[in-house]
Amino acid sequence: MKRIYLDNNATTAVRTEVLEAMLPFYREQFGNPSSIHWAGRSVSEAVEEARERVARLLNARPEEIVFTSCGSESNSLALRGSVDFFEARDRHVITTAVEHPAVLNSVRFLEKQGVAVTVLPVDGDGLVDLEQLEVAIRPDTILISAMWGNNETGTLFPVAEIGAIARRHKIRFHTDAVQAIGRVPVDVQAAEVDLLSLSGHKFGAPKGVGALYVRKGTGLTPLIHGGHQERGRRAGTLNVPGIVGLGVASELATADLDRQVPRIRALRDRLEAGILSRISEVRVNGHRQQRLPNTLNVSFAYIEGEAILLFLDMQGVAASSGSACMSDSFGNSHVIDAMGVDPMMANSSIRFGLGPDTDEEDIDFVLEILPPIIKKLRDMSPFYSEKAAG
Amino acid sequence: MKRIYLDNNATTAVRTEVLEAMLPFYREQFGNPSSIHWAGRSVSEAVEEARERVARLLNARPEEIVFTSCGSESNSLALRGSVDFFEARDRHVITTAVEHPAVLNSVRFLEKQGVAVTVLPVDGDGLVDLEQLEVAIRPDTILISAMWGNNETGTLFPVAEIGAIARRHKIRFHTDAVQAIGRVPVDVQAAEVDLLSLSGHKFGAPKGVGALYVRKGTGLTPLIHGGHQERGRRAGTLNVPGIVGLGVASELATADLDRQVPRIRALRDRLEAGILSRISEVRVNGHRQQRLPNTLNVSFAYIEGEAILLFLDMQGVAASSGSACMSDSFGNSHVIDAMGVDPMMANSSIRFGLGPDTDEEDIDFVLEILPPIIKKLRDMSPFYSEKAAG
Amino acid sequence: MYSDKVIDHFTNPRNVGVIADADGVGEKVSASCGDRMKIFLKVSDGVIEDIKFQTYGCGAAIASSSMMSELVVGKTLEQALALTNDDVAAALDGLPAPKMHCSNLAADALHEAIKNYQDKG
Amino acid sequence: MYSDKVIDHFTNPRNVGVIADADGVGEKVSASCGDRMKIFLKVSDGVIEDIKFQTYGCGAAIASSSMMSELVVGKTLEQALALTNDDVAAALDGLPAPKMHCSNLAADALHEAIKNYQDKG
Ligand SMILES: Cc1ncc(COP(=O)(O)O)c(C=O)c1O
Ligand SMILES: Cc1ncc(COP(=O)(O)O)c(C=O)c1O
Repeated sequence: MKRIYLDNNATTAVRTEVLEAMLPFYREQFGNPSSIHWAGRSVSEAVEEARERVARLLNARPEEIVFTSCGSESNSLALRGSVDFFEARDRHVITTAVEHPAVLNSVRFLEKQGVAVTVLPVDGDGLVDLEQLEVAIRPDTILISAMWGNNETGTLFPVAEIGAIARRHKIRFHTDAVQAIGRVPVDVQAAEVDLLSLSGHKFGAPKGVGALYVRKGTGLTPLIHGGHQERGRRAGTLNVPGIVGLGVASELATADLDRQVPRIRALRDRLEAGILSRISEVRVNGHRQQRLPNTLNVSFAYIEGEAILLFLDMQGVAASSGSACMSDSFGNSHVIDAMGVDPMMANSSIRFGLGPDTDEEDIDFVLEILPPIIKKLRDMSPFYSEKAAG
Repeated sequence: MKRIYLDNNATTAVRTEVLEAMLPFYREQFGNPSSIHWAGRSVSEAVEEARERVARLLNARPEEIVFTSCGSESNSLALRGSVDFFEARDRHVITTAVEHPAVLNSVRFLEKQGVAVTVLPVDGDGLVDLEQLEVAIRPDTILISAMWGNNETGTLFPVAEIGAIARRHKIRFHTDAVQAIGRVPVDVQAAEVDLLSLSGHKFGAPKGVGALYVRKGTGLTPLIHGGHQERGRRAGTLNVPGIVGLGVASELATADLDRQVPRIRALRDRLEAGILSRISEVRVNGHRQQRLPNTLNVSFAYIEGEAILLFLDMQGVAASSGSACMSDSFGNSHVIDAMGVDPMMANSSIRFGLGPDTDEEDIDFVLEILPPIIKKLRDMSPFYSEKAAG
Repeated sequence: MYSDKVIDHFTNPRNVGVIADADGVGEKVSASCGDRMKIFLKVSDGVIEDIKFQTYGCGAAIASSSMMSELVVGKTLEQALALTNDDVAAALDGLPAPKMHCSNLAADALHEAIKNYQDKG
Repeated sequence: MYSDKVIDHFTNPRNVGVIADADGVGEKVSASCGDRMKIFLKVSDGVIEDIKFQTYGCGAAIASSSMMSELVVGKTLEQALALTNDDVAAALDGLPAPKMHCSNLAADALHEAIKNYQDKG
């Protein structure tokens, strides 16, 4: 059976070039980059080269890059590290209802610790209202956290406008760009971002490495205490192979914006148009234009998402569902809920996440197998037969 | 030039078997273990197998293992996660003066947040006084954190006795076993440990993966918030290759205790005896018997450690120094200081950390080159010539 | 995640459909995840002669509906009333823990249908 | 980490030793890391004819002592007094940042020795 991987928002395969660059750092150049002897020195050079590459991807400076272990750590560090940094004063944090759980659960934790929190709602396309954002700002607001691209629907926030508002009010701005990297241009200067999270495994680097961009002058209390690594912002022996891989993936990501993304976008549009034309009572979730080019989130009335997912899986197609009780990476979709989608539609949402390996044949195969799957499940659904009956 | 790596307490090379086991998880089995489709399922099985292996190493249960990114994260999670868990009450934490900075700096941070802290002193061998520990316990003590084996001197704490005291007083006991794993038997039941930190790269697994043992029933607030991974104790997409590697390294570590450790201990003793017989005015730092079998920390009067290190490095020998201003992994030695060693002696301490690749030839080479290095530096030292003058 | 039996019953569910002139109809909705099962019975001489179901829900919900229908067809109402959700899960070689409480409703829905039949009685 | 020049001066330090009948002796101890330099001078007609040093310290401390001694031998006291710690570091093609303030004391120690010579005057 041919296997078709359409879950690139959950994770991606490590790229060949990335893995090749990493391999020497496991057994040959295995030293601790903090060591001053031969075994440490060349390793520390490789780490600094990777730091420059990640910085270049974001239009940042190398010393503004803090390596972490994943996107969730970057988000947790940005939020908690900011709140702890301002410990001496009243603190109010603004975020949105569609953030990743790493942001939302950090915020909920901080709220229990006495931090004031505003969670902005979104509209039916998953967008925040910038006027509402302005109104939410208070004298004690220390941080706005709003994501670059949504992991479930692909909706893109107007980060540059949010950044401008934050700058005007002299509030620090954090954005979770975990899904945006390699899919849309990400420039911390243009968007006036102070803190930006990214995660390697979402764009061809391995699992276990991420980064937080920290604009020069942005104070941050560490989450992980210990040695002086990362200029005191994140302790722990550096994950050298992972960091080297992140550097290479960052370079590839920039190149991909021209080379791969237009092709992927065309395939995603073909999938979307094909589903809409072949299957009735379908809803595309997320903003139709301002959206990650690789992502399609679609709901099929009367049936449940996990069941669709399982039938796709049996035919070799890996996708993701907003309703699978056991699927951590997606969870019960607070995102679709926040968009005001009818709960039954929300329960049937399927996310297709295309990647550099996706081709036309894959898309056409999905378009071939999906209509009978939907029909089979609808034929089983009490809601569908009741609706047909009148 | 032959390169001799005697800095295995700073980091170790990834073992061949470990790297081989990891490789399929970068590009073939690259799925997210949280996904329910084919790409996630086999990966999640591999993660659970690794969890069982790590649990076996510690005589723990698989569900008691939380994967982290490094030893510093494990320590930070153990300390901060415990303190946050008991947020509703007065909290007092006991630790020792010779802990790793990941513990000491976490404790200092918590102290600033209003947590009461007792840092127990150590004696000239680096051991704590158990009576002093008992006296330090207060009604509001929630945690004792005392390391298994010291990273600078190798001194082993009597963890089972500390564990028994903690248990008797119903206080949770955390131990940093980062240096102990694979070098001495580590059994969480025998030592009555509630929380135990380990770090992969110290025993043949890669950098970027660690674990925290959390005894069943030991509540912990996460440091990294987000999805439901690791039963809600640590969010973030799992570092699958790293975790698989940690599993294999854990198995090898158990086997090594019989197979490798006696040989390494004999080589360490040969190095120690050779230095003591060839060089005058030398002090071995740490307890001579209760010590990690691979570690030798030795001070050479009148000269400074980094200079010794550089001369060793030029001849291909990688070791570590307690005084190198720039060497994060070792730092200005608070450990040797805490043992009451004369500052100048403390400044000249060199740590040799032997590993499975060390052989007799390596040791004999060091014993050959070290006396002339010490002589050359002493001949340059004003302290030495003043002492010679009387 | 799912046993082979679950996959089999999910892929080829037995007894899907409606019985237009059913003797008993029952349904059950899961409070936690919204899964919904509707059961149609044909009863003769106290024996379940025919059973059909409609299910809205995940793989576990569909498989347990199908398995339940196979377990009770040809059985007396008494035997059917003795069937528990756990029996259905066991017959499927188990269900993943998070599914036990949200999708494992088939026996409850069956009992509703029997009750409906008996109430008419 | 260290430049080739630092490594060279550290490995083969010039002018190590004492001058028994020195005209001037000076020393400097780093408050931050305990590094210590002791300088011995032979002066004739206002010119540094000979210089020797003893140093307790790290690679940077030893290399900067050695480099300083090379820079000032044969120079006038005036020229030697104009030499700064930064000049020594620059002549070594730079020193790592954390070393600049703890081990880069050679010019200071030299000035102490000159002062000692002049005080004897
Ligand atoms: C005793 C001890 N604890 C904790 C750590 C921190 O481990 P890591 O560098 O993996 O964060 C180390 C290593 O430096 C150590 O030796
Ligand atoms: C938008 C977003 N933020 C954060 C994360 C967390 O990243 P990681 O799984 O690497 O911790 C993810 C991925 O799940 C994501 O999609």
